[in-house]
Amino acid sequence: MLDLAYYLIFSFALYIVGIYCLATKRNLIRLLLGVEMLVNAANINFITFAAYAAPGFVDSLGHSFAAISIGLAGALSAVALAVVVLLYRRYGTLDSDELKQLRG
Amino acid sequence: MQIIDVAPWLCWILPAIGALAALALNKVNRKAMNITVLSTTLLSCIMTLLMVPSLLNNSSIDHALFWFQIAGAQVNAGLLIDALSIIVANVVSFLSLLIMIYSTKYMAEDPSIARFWFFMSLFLSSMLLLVLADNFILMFIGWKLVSLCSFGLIGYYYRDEKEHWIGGPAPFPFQKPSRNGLKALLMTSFGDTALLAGIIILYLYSHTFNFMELIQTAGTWLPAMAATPGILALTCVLLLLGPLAKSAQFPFHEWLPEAMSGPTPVSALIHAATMVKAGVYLIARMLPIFFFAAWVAAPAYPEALTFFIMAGAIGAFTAFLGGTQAMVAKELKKVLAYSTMSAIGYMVLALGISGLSAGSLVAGTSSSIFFLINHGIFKVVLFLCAGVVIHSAGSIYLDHMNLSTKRMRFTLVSMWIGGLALMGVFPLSGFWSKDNVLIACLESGQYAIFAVAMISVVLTAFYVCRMMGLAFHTGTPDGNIHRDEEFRDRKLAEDHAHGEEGHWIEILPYGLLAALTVVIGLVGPLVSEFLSSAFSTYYANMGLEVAAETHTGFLGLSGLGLEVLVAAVSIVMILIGAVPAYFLYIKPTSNPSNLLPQTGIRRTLYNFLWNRWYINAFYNKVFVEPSIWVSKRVQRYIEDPLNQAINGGIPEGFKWLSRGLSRIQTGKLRINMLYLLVTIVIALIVLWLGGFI
Amino acid sequence: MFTLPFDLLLIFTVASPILGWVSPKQYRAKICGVFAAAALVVVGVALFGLYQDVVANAAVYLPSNALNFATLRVDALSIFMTAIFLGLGFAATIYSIAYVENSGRTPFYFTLILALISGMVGIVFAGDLLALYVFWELMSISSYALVAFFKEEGTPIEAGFKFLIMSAAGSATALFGISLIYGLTGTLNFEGLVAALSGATPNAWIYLAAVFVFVGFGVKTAVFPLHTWLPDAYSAASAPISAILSGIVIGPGVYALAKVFFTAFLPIQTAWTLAFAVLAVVTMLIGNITALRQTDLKRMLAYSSIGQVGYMLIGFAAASQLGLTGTFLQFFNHALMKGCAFLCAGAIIYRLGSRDISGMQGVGRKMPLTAFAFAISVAALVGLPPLCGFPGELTLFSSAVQADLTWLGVALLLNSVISAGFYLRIVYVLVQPVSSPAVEKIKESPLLMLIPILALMVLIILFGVWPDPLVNFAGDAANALISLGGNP
Amino acid sequence: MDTAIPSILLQAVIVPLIGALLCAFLGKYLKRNTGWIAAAATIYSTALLAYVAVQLWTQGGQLVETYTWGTIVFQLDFGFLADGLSIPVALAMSIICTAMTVYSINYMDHRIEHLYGKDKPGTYALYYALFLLFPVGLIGGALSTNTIELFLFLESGLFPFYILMDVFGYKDRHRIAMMSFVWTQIGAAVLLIGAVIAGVKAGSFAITSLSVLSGTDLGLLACGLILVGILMKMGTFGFHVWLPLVHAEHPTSIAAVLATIVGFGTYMIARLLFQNMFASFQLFSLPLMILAVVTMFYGAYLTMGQDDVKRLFACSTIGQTAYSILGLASMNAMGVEGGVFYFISHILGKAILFSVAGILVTQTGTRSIKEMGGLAGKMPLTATLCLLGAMILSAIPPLSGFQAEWILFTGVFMQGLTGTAYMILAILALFATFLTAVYTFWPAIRIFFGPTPAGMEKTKEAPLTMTAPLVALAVISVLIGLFPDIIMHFLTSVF
Repeated sequence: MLDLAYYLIFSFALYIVGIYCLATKRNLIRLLLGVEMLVNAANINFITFAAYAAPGFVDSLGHSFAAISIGLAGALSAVALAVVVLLYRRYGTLDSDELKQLRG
Repeated sequence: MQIIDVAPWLCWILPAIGALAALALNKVNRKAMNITVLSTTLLSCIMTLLMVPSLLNNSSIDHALFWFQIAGAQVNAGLLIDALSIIVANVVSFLSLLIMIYSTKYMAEDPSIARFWFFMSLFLSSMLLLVLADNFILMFIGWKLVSLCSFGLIGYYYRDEKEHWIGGPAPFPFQKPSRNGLKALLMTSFGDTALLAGIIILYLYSHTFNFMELIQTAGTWLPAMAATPGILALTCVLLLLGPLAKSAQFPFHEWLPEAMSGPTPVSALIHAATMVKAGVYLIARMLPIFFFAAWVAAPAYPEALTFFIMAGAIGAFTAFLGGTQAMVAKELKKVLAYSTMSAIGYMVLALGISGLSAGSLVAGTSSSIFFLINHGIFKVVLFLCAGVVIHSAGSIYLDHMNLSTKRMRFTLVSMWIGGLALMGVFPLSGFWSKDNVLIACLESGQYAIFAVAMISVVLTAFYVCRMMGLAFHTGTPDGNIHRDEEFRDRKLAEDHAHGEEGHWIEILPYGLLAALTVVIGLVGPLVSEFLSSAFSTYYANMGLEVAAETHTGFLGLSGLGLEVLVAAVSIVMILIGAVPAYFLYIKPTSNPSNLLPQTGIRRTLYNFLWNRWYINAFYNKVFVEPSIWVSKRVQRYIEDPLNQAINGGIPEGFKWLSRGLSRIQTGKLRINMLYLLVTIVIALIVLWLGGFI
Repeated sequence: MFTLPFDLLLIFTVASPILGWVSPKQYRAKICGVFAAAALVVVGVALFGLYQDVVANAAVYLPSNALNFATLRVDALSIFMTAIFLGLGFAATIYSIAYVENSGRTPFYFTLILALISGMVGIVFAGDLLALYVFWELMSISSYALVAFFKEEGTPIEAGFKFLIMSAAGSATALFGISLIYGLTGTLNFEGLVAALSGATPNAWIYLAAVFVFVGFGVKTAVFPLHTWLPDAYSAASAPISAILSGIVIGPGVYALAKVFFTAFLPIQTAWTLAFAVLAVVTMLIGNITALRQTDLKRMLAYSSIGQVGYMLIGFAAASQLGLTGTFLQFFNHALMKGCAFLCAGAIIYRLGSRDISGMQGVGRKMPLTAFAFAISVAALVGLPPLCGFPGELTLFSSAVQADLTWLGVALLLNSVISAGFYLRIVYVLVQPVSSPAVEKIKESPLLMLIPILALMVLIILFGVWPDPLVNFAGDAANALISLGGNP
Repeated sequence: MDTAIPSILLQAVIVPLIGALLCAFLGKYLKRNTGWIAAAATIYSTALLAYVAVQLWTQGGQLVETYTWGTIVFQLDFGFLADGLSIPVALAMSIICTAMTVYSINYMDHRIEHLYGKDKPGTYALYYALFLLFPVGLIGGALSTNTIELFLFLESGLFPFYILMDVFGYKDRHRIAMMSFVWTQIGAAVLLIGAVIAGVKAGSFAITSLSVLSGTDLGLLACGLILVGILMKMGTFGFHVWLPLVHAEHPTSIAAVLATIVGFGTYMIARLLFQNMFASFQLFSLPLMILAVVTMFYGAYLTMGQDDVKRLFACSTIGQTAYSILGLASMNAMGVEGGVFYFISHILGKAILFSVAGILVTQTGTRSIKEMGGLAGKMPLTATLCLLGAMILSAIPPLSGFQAEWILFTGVFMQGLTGTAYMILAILALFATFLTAVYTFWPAIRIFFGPTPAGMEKTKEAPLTMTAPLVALAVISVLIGLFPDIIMHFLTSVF
């Protein structure tokens, strides 16, 4: 089994990529992907910690949390996609920078 | 209850009721109003007369009632009845009564006479309160109220119609009655402020406001006061400033000439006979305290002499100052006003004398009070006559008068009696009191003051003769008066036929008083003797026992010899003043304007005197104009910029800040997410720098 | 299953769309609205029963007191928060009945409101971070949908999307932080966290977890600089939703931060109190100063909410029982005041059809009751006694002084003065004489809108004049949290 | 002491509040007569307070009413204390409010008609309902027993103050309303900071527990903050920029009440700092005295330069409140008694003067003194009232100003004897009072004396409801002036 550190580095990296994606990308769908990445970074943490909780055992709490979290992320995505569709209908674009009616 | 317990209270409460009655009855019935006011005045006068018996038995009664409490003490309201207060109260109420009678005719046609009665009655009430009060606080109430009444009466013609202006003629400035009232109020207020400071300092050491207690306990509190050098002198100065302002003494004398814009009875009562004497009264009232400090206490406190030196010097100077100005005045009432200043200068001077040597206390005080009585009487005569004269002549300027000596015989005679008494001609009342003052000067060794007083006698003789001459005998003017339109406008509406004698109701009061002047003159030495004995008992009761009179007299003379000498010298002095005036104005041998070339030293002197020594101008330049200058600029240069900076600037700043900060809200989703990232990064950096991770 | 009130709430939530489908179309809005309102009342009654239990036992656990299971734990704080949620939710629901009358998708609207409230109640009932997160997502998703609900207009959708992305990123960040906590302790139960971490010497991971949790929950709380979604979402959403969002959706964020920081992160308290102090000041300044020159009425109120969040953070900085009392009290009062203000603003906009403040001159003369309630709520927001804003600010200020952070209290008062600058502007515009024909036409708000507005106004005055019961309740709530953290 | 009426102090505070509600609901129907409801409420409060005062006079001691307000988190009693300090102050303020309510009836009629035209019944309800919050705040503030309660009552007048300015004020009223709100709010905030610091550290917000901190470093801080807060509310030099504007542009009936609110700081300093934090407060003697003297002169010169009749009296408030501060700064019983006495006297005078200004504005239609003149013949009663007001301010007996002023200055000179600097300040201050006569009488003369300008011939006397309350105030002032024991009996019992 690999050292815990590698998993953690991976999850942190995933998190950073996700945030970077959110902070730079302008396509609405990509933004959703960025959010998914963030959630998954956390999920990986849960799985990893569950595995490393006690030698030879897997902590069920971490796994269940990850499973629930995936489900919740799915719900989120569903709502988000619905909003994106509505947005596209109204604005005719998927560029987030075009959404600038609200400012100041 | 004895009459002496009630009379003092009634004598000042009655006129107050009269004052209110005047307002209440104004719309109801004028006649009833006049009668009510006169009867309250009469009753008040009777009440003061009822106090005279206790003057004869030299008692000093203090009626005190609980008034109110202050931290750690209480203040009582009481009336003090002693020689000083009885004499002054009688003078006030008697003169008031006569002047009120005179006014019923003089002011009869005035539409707002209720206001006149109100202020006159209130004045009488507060003047009596001032005189009878047994403590500083109660006295001060009367003191301020008389100022207020004076304000109301000087500005009686508040609409400032041209005929009531005073001053001029053009190009010299005219002053309006309303402004003159304010000027009088403010100048006396300035003195009052100082007086109040003095009273308070006195209280802080003595813990009492009561006049009698102040003197009785002086021995215990004076050491504490004298422990700090300067305090006693400061108190002297502060306490004197109030009376000096009230009595129109230098440097506060400037309000009096312009106070003549009030109705003539007002000038007679307030600005000649009574209110201006309040200062003299108060100095006399406070005098024992400082006399005690300067001469009786052991060790003596020489700082207390400040009081007497200041009074003597200022009194003498004002006597001279007033005399010089009266010599050139063009308005009849102003001549009398200047002469009032001068005469009060005499009284103040005499009071100063009384403390300048250990032995002249009684002589100084009694001569001063004697002068006060006499001056009150004959100055009222002069003013009341002046009222009739002005009505008759239809002008306030002496140059315009030239009245008939035939048709106005009563007025002429009365006025001459008053004038001669003012000059101090034997055997009228003024002679005795003036000589007493002069003797007191000599006896206490104050030769400088004596000399100034003597010069003033010359001046008095001159201006009285000039005034009478211009008014009745020749009417030859002495200046090159600009007889332009403005000047002609100043003539009063001619409601009397030119040169007509006054109504008998008007003549009666001043006739009576002129007679009284003669009577007092005839029994002068007796009155003088009576006053000295009254005051020596008065002071003895206070414990101001002074060693037997040790002065050696002047040139080895004393007693009768000295009196004769002084009388002789003063008669000479009167002649020195009167003779030139007689030949210039009464039986003119040359035109007085010939004495005044357009330029030259005499012209300069004339201008100097005419412009009142430039003192008024100086005050205007130094106090009035800068104050106005400053007040106009405070708003523009301090208040407005502050307002701009704070009330305008700070909101502007916030607006600017708000504009700047709202740029954070870009509306771009990417930037928002960047904030999130940055937050995490900064948090990590801070933690790292803090050594936490 | 989840205690009676919560069970009821969930059942009603599920039942409401069904009811909507079966009910006749023309009455649908009214029926659903009344149903939702009635549901909240029933839940409120049930909550009172639960409150008796909590008073008796300090905390009610479900299903058991085991450390490693998802649990609900109901204590005084939970009851306190739930009461606010239900109360303002009820007011907003009543109000909505009038507001959404003409909309086609009425049942969903009320379902979403109930779901939102369920989510929030779940959060405050949660006994561990797992349950908390689950209900957090329930709340979040409902709120996204609600912001974007009236999709006919453009800005709600835009605002909803921005809100969604930011908030979801925040939730994910919080989840990341929670995962780190899990890794550190192996448990998510709050009592377990206290037990596991209280004795431990702080290491880097715990700080790291704190940062992620703070950022995650901070987004929902709208702490500077994570507040940028808030003005958009509040101003674009419909009035009752704005009221709920502003009044109570801040609550779960504050609650979650408090719950985590006063249990798991107590060992590193010294590090975060100062951070909260600084953030409190910056947040309140940003909120209040930016609000100064807003022209959109709802946007101005939205910014002022950010300022209010700053006030609430003072309790964190003070980190004492008094401070938390102040935070919860301020939260309660803010729910009343800002709820009322948003409802009034909604009513005005509903009648006038415009949000521009300068166009509202004279509205107060046409809608006097609404304007009066607005003025009262605004005065309360400034913190004027005897209105309910004052006790909250006083408590917070006292706690700051007590914690030797007087400057923080000074900042609070200074901000309340600054805030007067824009709050009063609204009042001033409303009392102006009528100047435009648009205003000339309008009339007083509909009764159903007026009732919740006036009810809230009365509460604002009532709790201002007689704050003691409320202060004590908030004090109990703070005590519950403090004692959970182990230092009573 | 005890009284026959239960909860008498609570009643005195609550009744105007109930009156306010009545006015709010009935104003629409009663229109201008709403004022009589308001007047009834304030008269009732005044009567109750007068009754308490009489009881206090005869029985001595003090009357305390306590209602529990906060129990657990904060120990707060909602108490009312009537003692020798609070009763005269509360009574005086209540009388002013009563007089101003009656005065308003005609004045506001004119004002509302001028601003909004006829037939705006709602505005009457608004005005009187808000106006009645002033007596609530002022009476309650004077009777408070803890700092939070005091703050509460102080602030309760603030919002009405804002709205009234905004709705009924004169020129530039919106900006000034905002400004006044912010300024007084800042003042209140600073005051609150001090009070809370003291309260938290002393463990109780009761005013008496301030004494726990007296003399400590913390006490000095709290004392300083409270003082600065109060000085801001009192508009001393440096903090005064709001006062002339706010004071001048308010409807005059409110301006009179504002003078009361401004002067109320005197009471607060006496109650909070002098009575309870003396050891800390006395360190402020010299700076406070200097500030007071500067303010007196500044206020005097500022006032002298004014040509606007309302602004004139507004500016004079700056200097006049500084007198009271001077008295308090003298740190002895006489000074404080004088300071509080002067405050009471000043509000009587200022209420008269402001109302006279209001009468002038309503009757002549102009505010500029330059356009006025000779009005004494047209409106003799108003002229008399103006002069009486001027007499109160410039301390001319027999009005109350004189008694207050000499008592005050006795205290100041007592401090003056302790050092040369104090002495110089005392004498300077006394001469500043001389300027009062200049800036009150001079304008009075310009307005009422002299020839009547062309446009003013038709000016008439004001109706009786406007003058009668002022006459009553003047009579009260005369009574106090003649029998200062009416005030001093109470004040000496506490200092």
